[in-house]
Amino acid sequence: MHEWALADAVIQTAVEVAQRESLKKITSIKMSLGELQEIEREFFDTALNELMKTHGDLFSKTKINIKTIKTRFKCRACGHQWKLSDTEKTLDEETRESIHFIPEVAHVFIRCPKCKSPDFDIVEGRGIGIDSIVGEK
Amino acid sequence: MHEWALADAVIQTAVEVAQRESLKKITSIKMSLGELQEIEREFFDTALNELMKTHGDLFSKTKINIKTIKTRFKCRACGHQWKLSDTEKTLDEETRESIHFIPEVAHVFIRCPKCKSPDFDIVEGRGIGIDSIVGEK
Amino acid sequence: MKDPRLSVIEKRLKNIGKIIAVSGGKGGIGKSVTSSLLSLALSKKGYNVGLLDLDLTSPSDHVVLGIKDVAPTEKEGIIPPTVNGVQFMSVVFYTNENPTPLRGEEVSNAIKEILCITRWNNLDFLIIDMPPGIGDELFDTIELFQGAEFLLLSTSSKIVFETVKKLLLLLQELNVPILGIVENMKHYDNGYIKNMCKKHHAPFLGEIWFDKNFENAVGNINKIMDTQLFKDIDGVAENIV
Amino acid sequence: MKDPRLSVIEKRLKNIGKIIAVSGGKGGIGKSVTSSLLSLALSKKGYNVGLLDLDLTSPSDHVVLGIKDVAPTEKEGIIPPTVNGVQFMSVVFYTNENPTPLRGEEVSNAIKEILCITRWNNLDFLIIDMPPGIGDELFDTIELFQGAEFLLLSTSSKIVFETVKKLLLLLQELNVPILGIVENMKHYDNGYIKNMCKKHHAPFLGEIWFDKNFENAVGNINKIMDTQLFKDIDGVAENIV
Ligand SMILES: Nc1ncnc2c1ncn2[C@@H]1O[C@H](COP(=O)(O)OP(=O)(O)O)[C@@H](O)[C@H]1O
Ligand SMILES: Nc1ncnc2c1ncn2[C@@H]1O[C@H](COP(=O)(O)OP(=O)(O)O)[C@@H](O)[C@H]1O
Ligand SMILES: [Mg+2]
Ligand SMILES: [Mg+2]
Ligand SMILES: [Mg+2]
Ligand SMILES: [Mg+2]
Ligand code: NI
Ligand code: NI
Ligand SMILES: [Zn+2]
Ligand SMILES: [Zn+2]
Repeated sequence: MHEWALADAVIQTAVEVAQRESLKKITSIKMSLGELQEIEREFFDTALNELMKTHGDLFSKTKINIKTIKTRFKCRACGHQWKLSDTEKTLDEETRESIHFIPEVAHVFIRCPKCKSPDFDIVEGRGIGIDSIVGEK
Repeated sequence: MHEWALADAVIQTAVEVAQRESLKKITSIKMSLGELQEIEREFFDTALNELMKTHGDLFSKTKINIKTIKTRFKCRACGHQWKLSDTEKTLDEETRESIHFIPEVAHVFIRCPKCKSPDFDIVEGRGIGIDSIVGEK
Repeated sequence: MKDPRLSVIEKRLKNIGKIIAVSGGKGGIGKSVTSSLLSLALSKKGYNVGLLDLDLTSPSDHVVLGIKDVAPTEKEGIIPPTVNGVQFMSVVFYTNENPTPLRGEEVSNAIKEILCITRWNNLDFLIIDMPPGIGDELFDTIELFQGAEFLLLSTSSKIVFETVKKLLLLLQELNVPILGIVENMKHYDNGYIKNMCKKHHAPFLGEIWFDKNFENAVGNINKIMDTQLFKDIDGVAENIV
Repeated sequence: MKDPRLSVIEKRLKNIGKIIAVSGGKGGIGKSVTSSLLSLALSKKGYNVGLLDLDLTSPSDHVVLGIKDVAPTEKEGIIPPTVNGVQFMSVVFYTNENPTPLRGEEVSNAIKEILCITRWNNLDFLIIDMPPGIGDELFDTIELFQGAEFLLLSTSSKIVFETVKKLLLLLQELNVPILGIVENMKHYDNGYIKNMCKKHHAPFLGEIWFDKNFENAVGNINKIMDTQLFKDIDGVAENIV
């Protein structure tokens, strides 16, 4: 349910774009959700819809396009690259919940499958990214 | 004259590539030098040539291609981007010498021209980069 | 494209009166003890107080205050628990006391996430316990907590003040509001920090004596409030409100 | 493509016997004082010793040892000056005591540059003075100084040891060599750190009492060598050689 706060961030960003570019309507938001954060789509979508209603007509014809990005890690110690699904089985429910709130907590619980280092980059698929926000004047 | 240590790093990298890929000759090294570090080309070239001689035939027909990259900064506080030449006049000889040794020292002496923050990224043109090393078996 | 989290951070902080970043650039000068006890002291005076432990790789406030068996609740974000009258947020709720190895870039990312999702009560004061160093957390605090005022700690040692001074000079250069300097862990009165405050035009906010009995009170609120250390910090609180 | 600097770092360190990273995860536990005095103590015993201040945003070793008016010489890289028998390298030679604000990524870059260009003498020991935190410098030290052994400091305080413990657990998990733990700034003898060493299977390397006279000796080698603190650290040195 903390998905609401994240949806709020997206809508707030769109509102700022509208103000800066003097847009009357936001017609499209293209965004991506990183697999690592395991955002509940149902809660997230509901939150987006509720939040859009609080801005008059601005979002009355907004198309939101959300794609999911698989998570890729790269070890800084040995260079090995891997996917979340390669390490996922070792994570229990509570750990996944912690990563859900703060994805960087991954460094506490995930290790490079090759050299066991916690010193890796989350190359992609971390959290929320906005690809484009388009509107009309 | 500390250029020698940097040239050493380049040659050493080429030697490693040769070993890993079982190359008999290194035919080409393409690299770039960031403007920020102000590497003396004369010292650097001499060092490269001297160092190459210490590896038998490995570098007997190496073509080295060096391009210089202008330095670009981007402020993390306000987003402003600028070039080294925009701030350069404010740097005295001693400061430039310090940056020559450790380019990150730029954060001590350079500020964002727009918002005065030291919190900027050196987007490109920091120091030595290797673009490609090619050889034959 | 802009990080969407940055667009809501201001909104999340808008019901907060004064934000105080307890800092000093240096470690081991009592930032965590002071942040924790200052929050308590302000809360006892009747203010609504929040405490944010921003030392993500070595959070300590929960150890100082003996906070355990509580967790944030999830509601349109997360609502930090209120313990002993202080609303408390720390990464420790998600790391479970495990080592938390994070490079600066990840620290910075985690801070933005925390600020994006945390819903503070209406607060008179938010106390931020800063990590040592002049790096990611300092920049993020200056850039994300607009208007935060810095309370710097120093001990009476030259080695320590040399580092504190660097932070002070930097904050002054950047026109960041400086509440003042508190001298901590005093073993003797040599006037050094008071003089340095004059020299560098920074308010002297008070002094906290080294309290050898404090260690026995760590983790126990009732014992803490009986210590000389708490009384000294209460004196600092008086200078702030 | 690979960072070319990484290819020569091993070569630059190859004439060094033992590398000791003085650490603890926590600030203010005496890493800089211990690193500095340990270097001196080992040098007095006749060893060739180097000291590298890796706390780039708050370097302190030059303050402890009173090092000024010296600089590295430039010769096929840079050769750190030898002061009081110890070859000494610090970013302070290039920052001139100015505040040095660096995010972790830049710290990491600067460390690689320093290691790439610094030409050490043939050393029996290189002592690395680590910054606090479990971040960039720790990872870089583990990855770049292959074989470095960690000497962890802690005070007798639970707040401090909770952080030291996290670093200890992480190093043990990563199979990084641990020289042992030194208890510093002792005000009393409560056996806490000795017990923790047993519990966590780490060698106890010795103890250093809180020396209220040390502050007066800061920056003056002759005075330093007369302090109880130096004698205590000399005892630690005996346990290392
Ligand atoms: N005034 C004081 N009297 C006694 N001990 C103190 C005092 N201030 C801090 N300490 C102790 O010093 C150590 C470091 O304090 P801490 O708050 O963790 O510092 P920091 O957060 O700056 O690293 C802890 O063991 C703490 O209990
Ligand atoms: N055994 C000791 N006795 C007295 N003062 C000490 C002792 N060890 C450290 N100090 C003092 O404690 C402060 C912090 O020490 P420092 O070496 O800078 O810690 P760190 O490098 O871990 O941050 C300094 O003022 C130093 O002089
Ligand atoms: Mg969930
Ligand atoms: Mg030059
Ligand atoms: Mg602390
Ligand atoms: Mg130190
Ligand atoms: Ni949630
Ligand atoms: Ni040079
Ligand atoms: Zn790895
Ligand atoms: Zn700027």
